[in-house]
Amino acid sequence: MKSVLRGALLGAVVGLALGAGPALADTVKVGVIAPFSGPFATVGKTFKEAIEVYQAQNGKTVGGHTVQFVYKDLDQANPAQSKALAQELVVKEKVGYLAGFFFTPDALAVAPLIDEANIPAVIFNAATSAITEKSPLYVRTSFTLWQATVPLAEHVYKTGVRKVVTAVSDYGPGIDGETAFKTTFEKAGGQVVDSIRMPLKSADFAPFMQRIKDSGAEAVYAFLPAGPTTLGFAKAFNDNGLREKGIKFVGPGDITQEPDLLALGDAALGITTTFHYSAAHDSAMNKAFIAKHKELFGSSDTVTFTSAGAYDGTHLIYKMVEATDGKRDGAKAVEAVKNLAWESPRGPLKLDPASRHVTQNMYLRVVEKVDGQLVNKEIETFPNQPDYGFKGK
Amino acid sequence: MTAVATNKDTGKPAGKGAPGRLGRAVRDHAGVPVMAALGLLGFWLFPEDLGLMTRILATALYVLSLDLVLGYCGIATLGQAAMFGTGAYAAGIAAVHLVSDPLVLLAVGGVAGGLIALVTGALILHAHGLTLLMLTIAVVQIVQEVANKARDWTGGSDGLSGIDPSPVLGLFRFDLYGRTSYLFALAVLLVMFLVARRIVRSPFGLACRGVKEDPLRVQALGGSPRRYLVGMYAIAGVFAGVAGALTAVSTGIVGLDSVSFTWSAEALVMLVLGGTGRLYGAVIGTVAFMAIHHILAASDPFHWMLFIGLFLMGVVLFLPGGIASLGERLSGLLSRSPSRTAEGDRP
Amino acid sequence: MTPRLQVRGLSKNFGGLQVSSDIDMDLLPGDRCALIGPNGAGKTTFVNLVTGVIPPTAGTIRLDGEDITGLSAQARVRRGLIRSFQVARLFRAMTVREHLELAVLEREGRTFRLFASVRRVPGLEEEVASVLDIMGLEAVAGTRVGALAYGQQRLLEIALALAMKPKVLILDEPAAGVPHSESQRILDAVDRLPADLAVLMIEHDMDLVFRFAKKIVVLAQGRLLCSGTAREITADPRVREVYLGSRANAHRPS
Amino acid sequence: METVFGIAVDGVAYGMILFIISVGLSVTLGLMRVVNLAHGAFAMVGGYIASSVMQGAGLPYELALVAAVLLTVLLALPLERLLYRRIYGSANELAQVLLTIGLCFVIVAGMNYLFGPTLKRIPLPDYLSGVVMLGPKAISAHRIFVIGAGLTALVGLWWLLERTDFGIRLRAAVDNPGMAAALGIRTERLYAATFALGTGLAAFGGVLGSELLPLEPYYALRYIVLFLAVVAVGGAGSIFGSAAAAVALGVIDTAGKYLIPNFGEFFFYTALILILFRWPHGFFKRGTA
Repeated sequence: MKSVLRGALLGAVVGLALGAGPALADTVKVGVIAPFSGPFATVGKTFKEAIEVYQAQNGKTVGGHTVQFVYKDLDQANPAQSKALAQELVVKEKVGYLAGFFFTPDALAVAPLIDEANIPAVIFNAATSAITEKSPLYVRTSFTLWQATVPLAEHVYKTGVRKVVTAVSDYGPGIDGETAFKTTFEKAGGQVVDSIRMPLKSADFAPFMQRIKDSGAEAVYAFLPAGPTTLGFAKAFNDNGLREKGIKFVGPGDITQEPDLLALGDAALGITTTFHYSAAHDSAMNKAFIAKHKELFGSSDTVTFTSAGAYDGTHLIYKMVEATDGKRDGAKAVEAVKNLAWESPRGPLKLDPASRHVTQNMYLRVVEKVDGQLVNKEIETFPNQPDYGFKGK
Repeated sequence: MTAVATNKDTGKPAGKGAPGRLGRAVRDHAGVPVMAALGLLGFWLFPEDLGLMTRILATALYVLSLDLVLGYCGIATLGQAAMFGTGAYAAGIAAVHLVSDPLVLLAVGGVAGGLIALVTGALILHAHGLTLLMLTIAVVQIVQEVANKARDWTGGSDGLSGIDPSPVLGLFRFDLYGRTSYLFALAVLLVMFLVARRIVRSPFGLACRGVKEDPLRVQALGGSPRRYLVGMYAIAGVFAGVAGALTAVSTGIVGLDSVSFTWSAEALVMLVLGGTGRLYGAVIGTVAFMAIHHILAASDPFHWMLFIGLFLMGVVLFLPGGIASLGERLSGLLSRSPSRTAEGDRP
Repeated sequence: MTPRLQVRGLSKNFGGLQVSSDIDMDLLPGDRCALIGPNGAGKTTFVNLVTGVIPPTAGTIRLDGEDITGLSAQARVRRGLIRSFQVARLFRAMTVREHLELAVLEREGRTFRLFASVRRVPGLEEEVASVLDIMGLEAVAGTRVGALAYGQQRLLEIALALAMKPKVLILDEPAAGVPHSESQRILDAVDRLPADLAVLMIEHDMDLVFRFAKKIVVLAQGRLLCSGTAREITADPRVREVYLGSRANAHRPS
Repeated sequence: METVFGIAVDGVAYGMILFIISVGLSVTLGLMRVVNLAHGAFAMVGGYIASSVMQGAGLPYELALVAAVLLTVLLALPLERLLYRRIYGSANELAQVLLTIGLCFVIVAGMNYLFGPTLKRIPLPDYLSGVVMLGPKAISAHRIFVIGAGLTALVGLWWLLERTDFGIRLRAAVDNPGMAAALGIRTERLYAATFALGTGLAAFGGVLGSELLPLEPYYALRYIVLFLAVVAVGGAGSIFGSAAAAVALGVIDTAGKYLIPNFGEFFFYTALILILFRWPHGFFKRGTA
């Protein structure tokens, strides 16, 4: 009895803590679901900082409506929790937009919910092509593995490489990358001599390196989730003499994301990637973005592709709020932006009306040391790349 | 790995004419109605938090399943998510390809969870201690890898989506506000709780508690400890499977996280926080853990780990029976009946 | 009359060591027999061989005429060959009543009933009550064993054995660790065991042995030395030799 | 043949790294019967200390390694006094698991707060950062160094536990605490010393292994299953067992990943299950150090 009573008390406390905060008049709320704790906490941080930079540059109101962001922590891929959080945001916080989503399953989980509530979900990261097919209310400002990989594969072929081995982490995005590379490269006339899918939890990459070596490939296309695994892979690549053998190391740009470059150290030198954003991108808008970021947060070391996704996502949300005059009508909001083209820190962007995914420039980059600091140096641009992985309905 | 909790659900009233028999009987039978009342009160008080609260209820059922193995059999496992996830995926796959009735889906999940527990339990339950712990971990890792590889069926790391259950009993649609989900989950939890209580008070439950204390002695009584362990492991698998199916039905998606080592470990943490070997300890632990997580994560996610870490250490050092034992200690202090403290006391 | 327990030529070697050799023994219904011998005589090995904990090297064991030599320990228990433990092996967190319920349920093979309440198993409460009554444990029926006095734990050991309706009961030092003043209570309890039961008691305490046993078997160095009534045994020079030679050992608590 | 040689070299190298990090856990678990899930956290703390004294104070690698071991032990000893001492004994396993996992969470949160969530490096000195050719097989100099350090630790521990007064008293205290106390052995000190040994080994492994298991705040939780696997297979408390288990698991993992990379995880865990079926108490039972 007593213990049950305690439960009730606890419940009451929980309720009070949760129920506080009356809705402000004429405020459009945006619920952001992202990892703010756990191993991927930096992602949430980059989202939040980019949003704040955007608001500092463009004001917190649009068309007379205040845009307020509400953050919810989802530390790992956990679709059930994602759904529960989204439900809370919609029902309790009465948000007009959902945003964020680092992992694909977390984004997929809210599809039925946004359909029913008729609110748009702006995906800042989750990069599996198929997501936007699941609901007409998804809009995505990041990239897909297909988008980054197709130009890379074509480029690799052009440099004269004919034999490539793919090595990807054994999960959705990795398999997307593998398929995209294989399809494109073989269409161009090259040969993928071995496709290795590495368990996500691998700590030692030496055996994969041996396999890559034995395959006789001239280059390896690799994709792993950013963080310790990429670091381990890059180190193993050097330690096992693959670099000395002259094997090229290429992949989508996640593997050399800016926050990890410091730890990767010289092991990362010479890795060739294609990606939509580099903090070192040379444009006035990017410089302004970086400068503002430095001003607000003291450092811009963590600015990376997730920052760009959130920054442009915020832009889209502002546009949608403007178009619907702050009213809650997801279908109308998406309709209003689905042909939108705009300039972003990463370059020119345009939404593709069918996939509601950004068509954007892909940049070929090489990791180099500039002023003693490792950066992703852009050396070539592949303009206006669509999401090649979108199959449509 | 046993022996944290010393208080046991005795499963029957103490000796005839013992003082407080009436009080105990009242407490005995009031537990479930009180839980139901609190559940409904929550529904009425926090109509906007039903999504989270539904998750808490489903998780409570999952943690309850762990209590059946750990609290009543003394099996230390870090692989309970194998059963939860199997149930969730089985229900999810059935929902996508075969049926959509939520009750049928729960049954599918329960059967799947029970079967995997029966098979793996029969294989590994001869071991003890660290070896058993490692075996349970290995099982959950293998199940997760199977789920990851069978992308055509499970969606792999993208998760299994498209689960769209039909209205409960053909009457109540799963709505946006989560009202149906919540009440459905509450009803399932209460029914399963009653079933679990029935089982732990049955002859079988009594035998399992004997095995937990001393398997060799049970053997000397003519019993077969291994059969009890495997039996209870399979029953707990059914419970975990139903919990997984309930999560799948109420959220409409199943992810690889539901068969992870982490999810197994979290269940253990929640259970021990609440108190093992009591059943309702599992419910209390889950509610406390998830509610606190929600509050802290909303204010500052970085503090969550620090807090839960300190909380865990505090419980181990100062409240070895878990939160649930707090009530028992208080009632022990209030009514200092000497015989009571010695008996299996149920609050 | 068929002996309840018939042991013939029972032997056990550990490596080269002969720990039991060629032991014969008959227990008839109603027998009250004591097995004595100095430390290291092989009493524990003998009990373990008979109860099936370890397999014999040679010999046969029959229970009510049936050869049980090849059966597992559990199977022997289910046929009614029951032992109590020298050091109380009880479930500390369970009550006295629960112990007896479990014993009865095991005996009747009802433990796989998942949805029946222990309370409502027909006849269970009566049977448990009668065992409690015989052993004088009613007052502590609801007490957890961890909180029980040691002497009462020993009584519960015997009660458990009784609840299993044994044909042959082996009491392994039932009074070990119990103060001499209380051992009478244990003996009283043993006296109340069913008359047709064959009881074999392994005991060091000679007082207890003489009060209890009609027949005494002496074991020394793994061999049957002699057997007979209390008077015959005390008069036997071989026993005196074995015992007086190691008198100090015989009374050391084990 | 070259392939087999390659697998063997990589597997043994990986195994030795696993050994170095896990052996401390085997010592605390086997000799003190403490399931110390915070073992990885101590390894991580060692790594962070090495990283910060190298980059902050400019210490060379070797000194940073020593500093990391000493400082970690210094930080851990008060914890032994305040926390671990209350949970010694095998009756407390669940309490041990909970307390140490709680401690682990606190350390993770602390490291996250102090050093941030990004990866931290322990820069290698030049002589360790190159590649050495073993016949046709390239292997990093650092791994060879780690193998050497592992072998040194193996021999050193064997000597310490089997041949010194400390080892004899420790084993006596473990086998029969009451008797040891009666003989005037001060078990409390002995346990504190053993705990210090365990955490010191953890820190040692954390620093040396950081090339393979990179430092970040979740290190403490991420690899705990791996460490437990080594101890379970080796037999808790057995030094040679841990070494054999680590090398066996290293070779199995390497072979699995090389031969059937797409099913590497299955291979590893299935092998683990089979090994534990065959040797349910590990390769070596405790006692044979």
